[in-house]
Amino acid sequence: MIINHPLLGPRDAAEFVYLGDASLIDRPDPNADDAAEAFYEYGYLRDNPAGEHQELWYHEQGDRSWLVVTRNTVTHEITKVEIAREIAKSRGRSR
Amino acid sequence: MSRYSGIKVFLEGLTGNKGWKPAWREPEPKSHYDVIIIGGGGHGLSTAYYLSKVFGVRNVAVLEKGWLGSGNIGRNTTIIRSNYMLPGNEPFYEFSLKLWEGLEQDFNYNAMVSQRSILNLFHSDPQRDAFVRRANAMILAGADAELADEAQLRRELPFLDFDNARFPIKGGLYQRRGGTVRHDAVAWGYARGADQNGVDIIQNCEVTGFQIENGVCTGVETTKGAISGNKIAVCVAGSSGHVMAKAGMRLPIESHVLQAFVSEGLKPTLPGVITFGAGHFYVSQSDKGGLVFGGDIDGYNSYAQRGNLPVVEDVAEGGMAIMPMIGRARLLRSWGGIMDMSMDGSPFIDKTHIEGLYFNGGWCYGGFKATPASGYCYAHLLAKDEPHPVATEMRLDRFKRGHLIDEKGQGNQPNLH
Amino acid sequence: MVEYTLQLEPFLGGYAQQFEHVSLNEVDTMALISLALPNGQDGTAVVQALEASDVPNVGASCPCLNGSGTLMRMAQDQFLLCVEDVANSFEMNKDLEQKLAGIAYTTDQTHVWVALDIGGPATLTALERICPVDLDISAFDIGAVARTSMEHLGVIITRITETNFRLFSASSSAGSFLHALETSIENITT
Amino acid sequence: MTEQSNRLAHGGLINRDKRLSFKFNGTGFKGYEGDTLASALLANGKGFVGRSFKYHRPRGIFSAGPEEPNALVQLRSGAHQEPNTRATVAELFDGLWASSQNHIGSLEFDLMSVTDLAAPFLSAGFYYKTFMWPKAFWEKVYEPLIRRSAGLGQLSMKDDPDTYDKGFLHCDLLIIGAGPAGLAAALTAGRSGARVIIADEDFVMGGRLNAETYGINGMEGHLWAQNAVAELAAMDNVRLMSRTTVYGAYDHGVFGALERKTDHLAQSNGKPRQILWRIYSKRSLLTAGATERPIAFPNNDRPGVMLAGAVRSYVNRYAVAPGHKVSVFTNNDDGWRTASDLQKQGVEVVAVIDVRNAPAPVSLNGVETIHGAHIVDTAGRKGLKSIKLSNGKTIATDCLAVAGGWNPNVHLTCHQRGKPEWREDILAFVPGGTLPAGMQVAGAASGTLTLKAGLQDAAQSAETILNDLGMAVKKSESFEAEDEAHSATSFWHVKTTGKRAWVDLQNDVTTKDIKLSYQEGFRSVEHLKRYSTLGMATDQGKTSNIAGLAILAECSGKTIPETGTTIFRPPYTPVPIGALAGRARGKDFRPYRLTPSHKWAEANGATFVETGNWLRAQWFARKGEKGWRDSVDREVQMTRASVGICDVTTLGKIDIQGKDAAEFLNHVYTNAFLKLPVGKTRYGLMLREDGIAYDDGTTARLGENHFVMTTTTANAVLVFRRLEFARQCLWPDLDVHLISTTDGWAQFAVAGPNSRALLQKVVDAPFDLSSEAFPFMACAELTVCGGTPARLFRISFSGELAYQIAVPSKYGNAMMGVLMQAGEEFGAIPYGTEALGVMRIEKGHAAGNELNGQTTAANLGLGGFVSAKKDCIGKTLSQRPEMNPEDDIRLVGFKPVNTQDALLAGSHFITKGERENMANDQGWMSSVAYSPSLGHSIGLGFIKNGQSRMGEIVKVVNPARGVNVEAEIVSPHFYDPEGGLQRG
Repeated sequence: MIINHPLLGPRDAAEFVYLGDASLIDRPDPNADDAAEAFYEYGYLRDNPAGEHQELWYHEQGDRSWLVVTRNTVTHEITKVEIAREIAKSRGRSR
Repeated sequence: MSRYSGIKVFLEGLTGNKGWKPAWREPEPKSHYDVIIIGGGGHGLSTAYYLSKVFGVRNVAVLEKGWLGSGNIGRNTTIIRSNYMLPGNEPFYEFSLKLWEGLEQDFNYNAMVSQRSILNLFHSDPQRDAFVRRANAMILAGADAELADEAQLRRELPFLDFDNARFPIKGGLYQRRGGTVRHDAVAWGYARGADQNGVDIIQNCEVTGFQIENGVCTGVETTKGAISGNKIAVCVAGSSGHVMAKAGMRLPIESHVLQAFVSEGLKPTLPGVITFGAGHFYVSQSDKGGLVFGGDIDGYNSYAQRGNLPVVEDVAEGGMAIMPMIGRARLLRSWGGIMDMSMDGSPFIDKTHIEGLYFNGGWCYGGFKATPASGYCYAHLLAKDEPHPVATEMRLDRFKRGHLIDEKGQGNQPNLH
Repeated sequence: MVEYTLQLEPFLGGYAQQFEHVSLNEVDTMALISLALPNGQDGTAVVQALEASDVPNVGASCPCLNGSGTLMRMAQDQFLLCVEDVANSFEMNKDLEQKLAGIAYTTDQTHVWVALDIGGPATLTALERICPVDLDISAFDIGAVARTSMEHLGVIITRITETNFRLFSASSSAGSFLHALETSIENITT
Repeated sequence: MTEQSNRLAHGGLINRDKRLSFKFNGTGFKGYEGDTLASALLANGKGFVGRSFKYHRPRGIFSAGPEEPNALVQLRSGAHQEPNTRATVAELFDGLWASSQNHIGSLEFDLMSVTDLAAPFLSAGFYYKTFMWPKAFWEKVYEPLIRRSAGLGQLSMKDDPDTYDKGFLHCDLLIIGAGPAGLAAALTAGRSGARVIIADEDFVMGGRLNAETYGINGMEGHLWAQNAVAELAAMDNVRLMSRTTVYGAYDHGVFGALERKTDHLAQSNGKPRQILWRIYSKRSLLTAGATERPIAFPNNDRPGVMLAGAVRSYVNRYAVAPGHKVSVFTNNDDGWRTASDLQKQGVEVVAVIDVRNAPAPVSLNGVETIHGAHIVDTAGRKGLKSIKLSNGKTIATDCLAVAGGWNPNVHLTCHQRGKPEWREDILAFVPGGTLPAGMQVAGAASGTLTLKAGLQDAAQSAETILNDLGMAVKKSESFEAEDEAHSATSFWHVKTTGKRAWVDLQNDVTTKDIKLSYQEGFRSVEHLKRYSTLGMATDQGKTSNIAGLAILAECSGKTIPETGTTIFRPPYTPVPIGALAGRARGKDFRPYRLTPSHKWAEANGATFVETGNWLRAQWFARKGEKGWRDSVDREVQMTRASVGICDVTTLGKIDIQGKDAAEFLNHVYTNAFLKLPVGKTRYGLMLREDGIAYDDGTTARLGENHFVMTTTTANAVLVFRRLEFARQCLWPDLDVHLISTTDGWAQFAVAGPNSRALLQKVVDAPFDLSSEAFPFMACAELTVCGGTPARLFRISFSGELAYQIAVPSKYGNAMMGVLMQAGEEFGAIPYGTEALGVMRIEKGHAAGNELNGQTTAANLGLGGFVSAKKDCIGKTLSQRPEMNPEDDIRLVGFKPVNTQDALLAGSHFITKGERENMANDQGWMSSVAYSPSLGHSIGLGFIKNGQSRMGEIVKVVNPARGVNVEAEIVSPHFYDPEGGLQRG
């Protein structure tokens, strides 16, 4: 597979390490009342779609950036590659 | 119904093989069944077989989207073993191995169960310690395990790379009762047996939805119309995620592709199954002569039943590192199967929170060896509404409770199991 | 009074070899300082402080410090500064820490990497055996930088001239990296 | 037999000046440069070259390409032996050595051929119905028998003596197949300046042009190809790769290709035999041509029965007459071309039998032409002698050319599970709608089966691709050629009741087997394949699949497209495992990482051990020591008595800087780091987000915004990855930056009561090492040895007064020497990983065997390190009820009741008086050592309720090793439990 890195251009996916669903960005609030349930769902339940999937890849043999890749799990077609840090910020993550 | 035997093969041979009957019927679905099993792969068919044979439930349908046996039973590396470590797993797999041992006579089909042993090599002291722990767990659970040192392996497997290996072979863990089985024949044997017991195996019938009202599942929608059932048993490992999504459920499972490989046919080369865990490579030789081998999953979510080059190369590298005599054997065919990779590497055989809807899945890449016990235990659950004693831990809610069955210690990242 | 002194030992003993159409030499003169940009910094300040011409994109480099150094952009928030002064990298790092306070965090990387120069007419033919990055001049111009992996080793590759490249790889595996390069060269020569 | 008796006097693309000697089954023969083994064998009248898989029937050369089902040989000898090599693609070289395979006794008198007599009982799937009684006989009798008779060639069982290499190529356009279509496309794209790679499996480019008598642009086809190749070779932007099979189409335009570098040479001379290329293409054009298919008829498997196109190849390209009286059996016009080509070359053609009742498309002199008939039987066990026709006529012939039509080579279009589509006009599958991304297909591969149309199709495709890529097309001359006569009929097989008609020659699948499979319910094409083994041989059904499908379709009354097709999977043709592995074997399987003091250790008697990719000193043996235990015991004792030095560089080191670095550490460690003072080091524990203990180490604060973290050796890379995830994805606004410095610092543990005195001799004044100035857990940046920068940490893994000192790694080897020199007066010794391990077990520290990914902080006795006051990764999920059961396991120490007993890691614990079974399993022993300090074996292990069972005697069972002992549960801190020494 080829991941078209937004900063570096096309690179072999073998340079990257896969983590999983991009929802892993959305770590729950540990102080919320339902934290136990929220962390269980965050840690264990997955949409696992047969189709478009947003997922986290780490460019370990590259610029060390985490990317959010939108890829079809049936065709493997990649339609979007974004910098995960920016996605995280846009989803409201801060510090 | 006719039984298979050597004499029958002889008599049919004399008369031009005209008398052989279809191995199973091709029925149209009835409107209602006591149990509807979704998925005519190995586990679905064995569930139907044991439901009808052991538990007396015969008004059963198996709905298969494609051809029977087209699940992962049709594309795996055929290994059977019970070399697990944890209490939630080992008794189950040992039960399965015992069922394998009597399977062919039980369902009157030669599935070529061949207990030619499985060997797991180790290369360091910590690895050895973990294997000793595992060997002892196996023995405590009533299974067989045997530790071999380097000298013994040099005698038995002189073709392994003992003298020039990057990671020297220090020894191995044998399970002599492990081995291989002709995978397709398992599906056919179970299908024929279940069919003879009255089970309707309906091929080319895809489930498109569940009939769920007030938290009760009463039937399924299919490409051949609606079918109602008292109990709906999902058994579609690889596709669990998107099938259960039709029932509104999210699962602790990701679907991943595992590639497998077979070489051109060769005269007898390998005695049993050899596993080089440190190098991501395992191999056995089929009765036809092909080296059947594999390694790690590709590592990304996929439903595509095909993989990519890096893992092909990684597997071959492992093979050449451990047995450089296979360099001139040629890879004939590679393929990919979709694995239900669960969050702790262990499976589920459980009721769901929806009454009447049952789930069997999460087998990772270890489902083939589990086929008999999975079917037996699922049938037990379906017939009695309580788990079989060897499958009590395979629950969907175990992560919420914090009960992990994590053989590899990799945590909630499915692609690492 | 301390009676001992320590000498620098090049990781590959100062390796230098001329093959048919390819030369391969250890470079043991470089001080390497990593510069990480604090949040909110875009690199302009660093570039000014180091007298570089402009802010190179990720995957590119530019000369700096009046031509005595090269500034390679390794990541959005990270540069690698290469200067020919291996013996004083520690002091250089301390100086830069002062000089760049507030605009970059510095880390001495001099001893993390082994560096090798490969050059000559058959260079590309040798490198295509191990380098997954497209090194065609149309895709990887002079000054381009890429971090990638070769033979299971992380490698930074940068183009010096059309047929000359500098390669950096982890110093602990310097021997294996050299072996990989030598094998590539030997495999393509007659 | 005279030399090369079947070699024609003229013609062919062989070099008659270069005569080559070779041996087949021990007999010497001659051939020419440009021959394949198959053409050379045929030139010498050797038509019978192999035995079939199941019935051991005599088989001959059937094709002239990679689709060959029959002529499989073992090429070369000794460790170079290469089973199952297709003689039809094996390039002849001087000294070639080949033998036939799959027979017991000689090829001519194969003892296994008795199976042919038993054929009625060996129908499709017969083995699933028998061999079940008595049960034990399967593994002891039946299976070994089956395994011996199955398989084809034999591996030498010796290490492959050749080397392999790999590489990466990039292009705008990859053209797969250098036949007329491929060359036309390459010329178009090459002249327009695109970066083109054109690859072909053959050793001569040109494809069918070399085997046929077509002309292009007024030139003989093969000459046109030669010119095209010459023009392309002169272009810098075009890479020509002959002997290169593009075998697999992977995602996003990546292709796998195998280049054979030395297979056509007698010896590889130390250079890689083959190269596995990963080709990254922006676009690809499949111009892989088509493969001819046979017609099944009774006893159609005899040596001498060949594909018609192959007969043309042998006559035209190799100047070999495959027979002296050749007949042709065809269902289409193309078959007739064989007869005319043969006649042109002066080979006698005795008959053309066309199943159609149609006029002859070509006129032939002196040839019996029979229309509307077919073949009902053949004779000649080891070589065709005659054929019998449906009109009752018997014709004497020694070679039958069979023309059943052509199948486009769609294989690569299916590698991403694209389904081919049926085209009724050519009665063949063509590439389907979903092609691999970026791929187009042209020429015969796309179903454009005639020459002129194929050339134009290919050139047009190249233009489309160039336009797609935004490149200007440089128009040049068009390609002029004839469109040859072409037709197809759906005559797949001769219906037969009694005799066997082979569909899959290699796996011995006959039309009857297919019908029987259907009869038994194996009606899906996948069932048919798996039950009958159709198409599963080394040729993967290249010549048999379509006929099989057609017969299945007949059985079910469906059309062929309704019946479906099985899936083509990579590789297109088989690829040696050695090539797929490349260089990665033996010591080169994975890189070595060496510690900075490796050279010193080597010179000082170290034994090394692989820990991950690192090679570490395990112990340093001295003269007179009888075994490793002697060395390790001494290293422990001398360290504890005076001072020992160990290279601990392998620990992961991560430089962490930023205004929020401390806050970041608070997120990732269970314990608090916000208030760690500058100049201090703290132990830190990390959990995975699922609450399981993950890694531990010490982190030093060098400045307000600057920390240095250490990780375990095993987890260095993984922890870095997780930290980057936390930094970029979880807390993206924290100002914190990470960089690995593992390789940058040579780090040494200096441990033992004299460690301070030793270091005092090394550090530069005025650094004060006293406990007051530099207490336990202090850290500092300083200089040593007169100005070399260094870092010093007062931390202890051994439990002794101990330090870790780090210098830039290029000084590391020298530093080891300096430390030893400075320690000489104290009797300092170097110690290895074994002594390190013994001391950490004596001290009760958890390591990899305990931090195994299955244990919690509480299990490890580290529950106190999980701060109640703050969140951290893993905290919430670590609180799940069943991760904290009442009878939870706990890490404790074990001491053998009989101190002579050795404890063994991996043992399980059973409460005294209980039976030894899984239900009573109380836990396991994770680490053991002989403690020279205590004089007996000690162990660390996890046992239920360990913390409240101190003093209890338990059974330590190890049935796998046959050793059961008793041990007392004790504190894990065997050595200096109060920790006075390390603080001293």
